[in-house]
Formats: sequence, C-alpha cells, structure tokens
Amino acid sequence: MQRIRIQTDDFSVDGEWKALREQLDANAGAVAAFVGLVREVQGDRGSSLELEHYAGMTERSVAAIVAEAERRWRLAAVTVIHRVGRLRPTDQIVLVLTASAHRSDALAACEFIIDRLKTDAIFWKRETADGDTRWVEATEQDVERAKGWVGR
Amino acid sequence: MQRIRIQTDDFSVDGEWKALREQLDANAGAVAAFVGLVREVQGDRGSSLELEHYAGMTERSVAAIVAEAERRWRLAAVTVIHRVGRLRPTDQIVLVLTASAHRSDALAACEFIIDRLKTDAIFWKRETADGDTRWVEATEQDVERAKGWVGR
Amino acid sequence: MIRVLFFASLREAVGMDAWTYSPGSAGSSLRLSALLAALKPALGPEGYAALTAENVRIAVNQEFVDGPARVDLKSGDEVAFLPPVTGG
Amino acid sequence: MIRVLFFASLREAVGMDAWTYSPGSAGSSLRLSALLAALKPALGPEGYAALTAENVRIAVNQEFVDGPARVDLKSGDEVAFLPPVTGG
Repeated sequence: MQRIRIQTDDFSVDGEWKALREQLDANAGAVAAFVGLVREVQGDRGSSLELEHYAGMTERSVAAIVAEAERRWRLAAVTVIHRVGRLRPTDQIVLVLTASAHRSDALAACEFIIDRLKTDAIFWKRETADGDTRWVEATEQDVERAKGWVGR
Repeated sequence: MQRIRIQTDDFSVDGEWKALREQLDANAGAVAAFVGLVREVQGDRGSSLELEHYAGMTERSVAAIVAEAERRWRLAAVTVIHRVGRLRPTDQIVLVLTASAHRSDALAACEFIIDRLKTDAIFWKRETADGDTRWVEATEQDVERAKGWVGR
Repeated sequence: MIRVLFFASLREAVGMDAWTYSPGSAGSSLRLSALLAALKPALGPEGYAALTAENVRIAVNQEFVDGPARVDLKSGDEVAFLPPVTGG
Repeated sequence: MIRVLFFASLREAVGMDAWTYSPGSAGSSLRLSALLAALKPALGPEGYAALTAENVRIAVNQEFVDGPARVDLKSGDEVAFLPPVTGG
C-alpha cells in the first residue's frame, strides 16, 4: 500500500504513523521514517524557502521513486508526503515512512527514497536569506548518493 | 542531547517525536526514526515475546551504543526507548530517533544504533509459539550487519 | 493550440510562466524544434539561451523527451521546460 | 558476601536466578575461578557446563571481564553470567 501526497499544508507525523500502522499485519517488524526540516540559511532565522512543483508530473515523479523502492525491497507500506509553497526554518518539509517485515528492507528503502527525492523528484527550491534570493540545486553529494544506489 | 529509557510500558511515537523536535534549533534538517514491532512467530497470532534485561547494565550498554554513534556522526539529539517484559505481535518494542543537520548523519546513526542494539545491547528474548518456547539469539545476518560498521 | 510552460528559474529568465502557440495550419503536426524557433522572438536572446541550456529538460504531456529534434507535437499538447530539480 | 546472578537461558539451566557466596575468611580477596569452583556443587554438571560454555560472558559489577582466571573479587561484588544477548 502506498500513500503519496504533495501539499501546501503541514502534515502530522503522528497521524501518518498511525494511518500506516493500521495497514500493517503481524508480519511487519520494522518501520523506518525520515522527516526533513527546513534549515535556516546562513544563520538567518528569517530566511525562507519557496517550493515549486509541476502539478501532476511531480506526483508521478515521486510515485516512480516509490515504485522503484517497491521493486527493490519487500515493503508492506510506504508513505511519502512532500510540502510545497513558502516554508520557514524548522518547518516540516518532507516525510518518508517505509514498513517491512525486516529492518534491512525498511531502512534501505527509506534512505533510497529520500536520496532520490533530492535528485529525481520534480521540485524547485528558492531560498531567500538576508534579502538575497537563489535557486537551490541538488548538491554534488546528493548526486553521488543517488548514483550510489545504482547496481546495489 | 540524548534520552535513553528501558521500560515495560508502551511508548508514544508522537510524544517522543515532539519531545525530540522541541530540542532542535533551526540548524537541524533531518530526523531519522526506526520503530521495531513484534512479529508473530510461525504464523501464530497468539505467540508472544518475553524480553529480559539486567537493570543498570542494560541501560549502560545502550548508552555506550549511543555514545559511539555520537562520536561517529554529528547528532543534535538521540532518543532510544526499548521495552522489556511480555509483548504480543504488533506491539511496539523499540524506538530510535536521531536528529542532525544533514540526512546522511541522521540516517546512518539511526541504522547503526538499531544494528548494534541487535548484537550489543543487553537483552534476552524468549519466544513462545504453539506452546513451544525458545531463546532467540542475534542472527548471522545481524552479526554481519554489526560487523559492517567497523571501519566505516 | 499548444501550451508551453516555464518553471522556476526559467520562468524568471523568460519573464512568463506560460505561452500559447497556435500553429498556422491546424491539424498538421509540429516539430518541437519548430516550436522552439517560433518561441525565440517572444523570449529575447537571454531567455532563449536559458531555455536551451544543457541542463534544461523538456517534457511533453508530463513525460520527459530526449531532445527537440525528433518530437512531433499536436494540438492540445503541453510542453514544459524544466530546470534542474531538487526535492526532499 | 558475593552475589551471583544468572540470566535468561542460564537462569533456566541452573534453576535459580541468584546465588550468594560468603567466603570463609572475611576480608580476603577471592579469585573468580575459585568462586566458579565453589559454585559447581550447587549447580550440578549440566548447570555448570551451561555456565562455562564458550558463548557465556561474565560481568563483575556490571562490567564485562575477560575470563575468570585473573579476576579478584571482594565482598559486596556482583557477578553475573550472561548468555548471548539480542535486543532491538
């Protein structure tokens, strides 16, 4: 079972965790989770992050990442929620939940999904700090991490 | 900041997540989590798991694992809660939360801690299924995973 | 009628978020490369350079295409220009 | 007085969870190996074999020790026999 949402509203980690857990049977032994939070830019607590997406194509780009995770590992349930719009430091930006019988599958799938969201999901980020604005791209490290999954 | 608890009572993922998040400043961009759930044994929904510990020494064995994670990665906060006593299939057994500026540190530390809990934390597990009882040991795979962290 | 979308930094570079193109002879197909040529005057040299930069990907009806040269468009298609993405 | 603890499968194997030893000459130290020898009659051959199995670790005052041969105990110490552990 998978649940993918792109939304401007905040999400409830607790609500998503409970919804996922309700889907699990007594064979699921592991749930891995990742929550991304907006960091302040250059120590500017008033900085902000604006997330843009391409309605429809963005959802499918996330679904393709989840589908690949489901081909690679045995997953009982997956949730991905990604926010768009204007976010502030400490705001929740993304949630990934993966459930499996065993921890190795849940942990690897969770890490794979967040790594691939950085490089393959169709979002754009614009940072504003100290009055300056810049478009953020995936870092070299992000690209290396995503490449690291090829052939694994 | 770290929070380590060994307890017979269930824990609230939501409560722990909120407590951890309150400790974070605007420089924390990533929280990784792992929740272990009790699996049914041999398809027996009535099976059970009894967890035993050595009060004092068990806490210190978990603290040593967390301290090693804190030496290896830059962590803003860590929570480990491990239950003992009699548990039933689908019950929560363990929670690991790790927060960091970057996802690579949070994810690696979370996986390291749960891997080392399997092999190095002082707990014993007795499974009862279909009237039979057996003591569970770390699997070969658990030992290999724990060894995999040496030198990384 | 073909709808053309510009996202993020490209939207800023070309100064608009969408552009609509109505080919002269309705019903006939149009090469994506011909659409780009028709776009050029509307964008100015800087906007056109941004759009044709190496790291810009093109999607037709929300599916990535390899390059403009061999893609045929028909009325109702949606063409999008996407600068480098990052989520998470 | 020295307190000896048995955990999990070892508790079942020896049939008790704790055993208390009072060395004859108070104040003098006692080798861990001597404690084991004193334990032997109380455990029976099977219990003693379980306790001295290769995968059993010994802790003194909640710290693992390498082996019984070179460890000295004093009154008030807590000795624990731990079979293979697993958590998580």
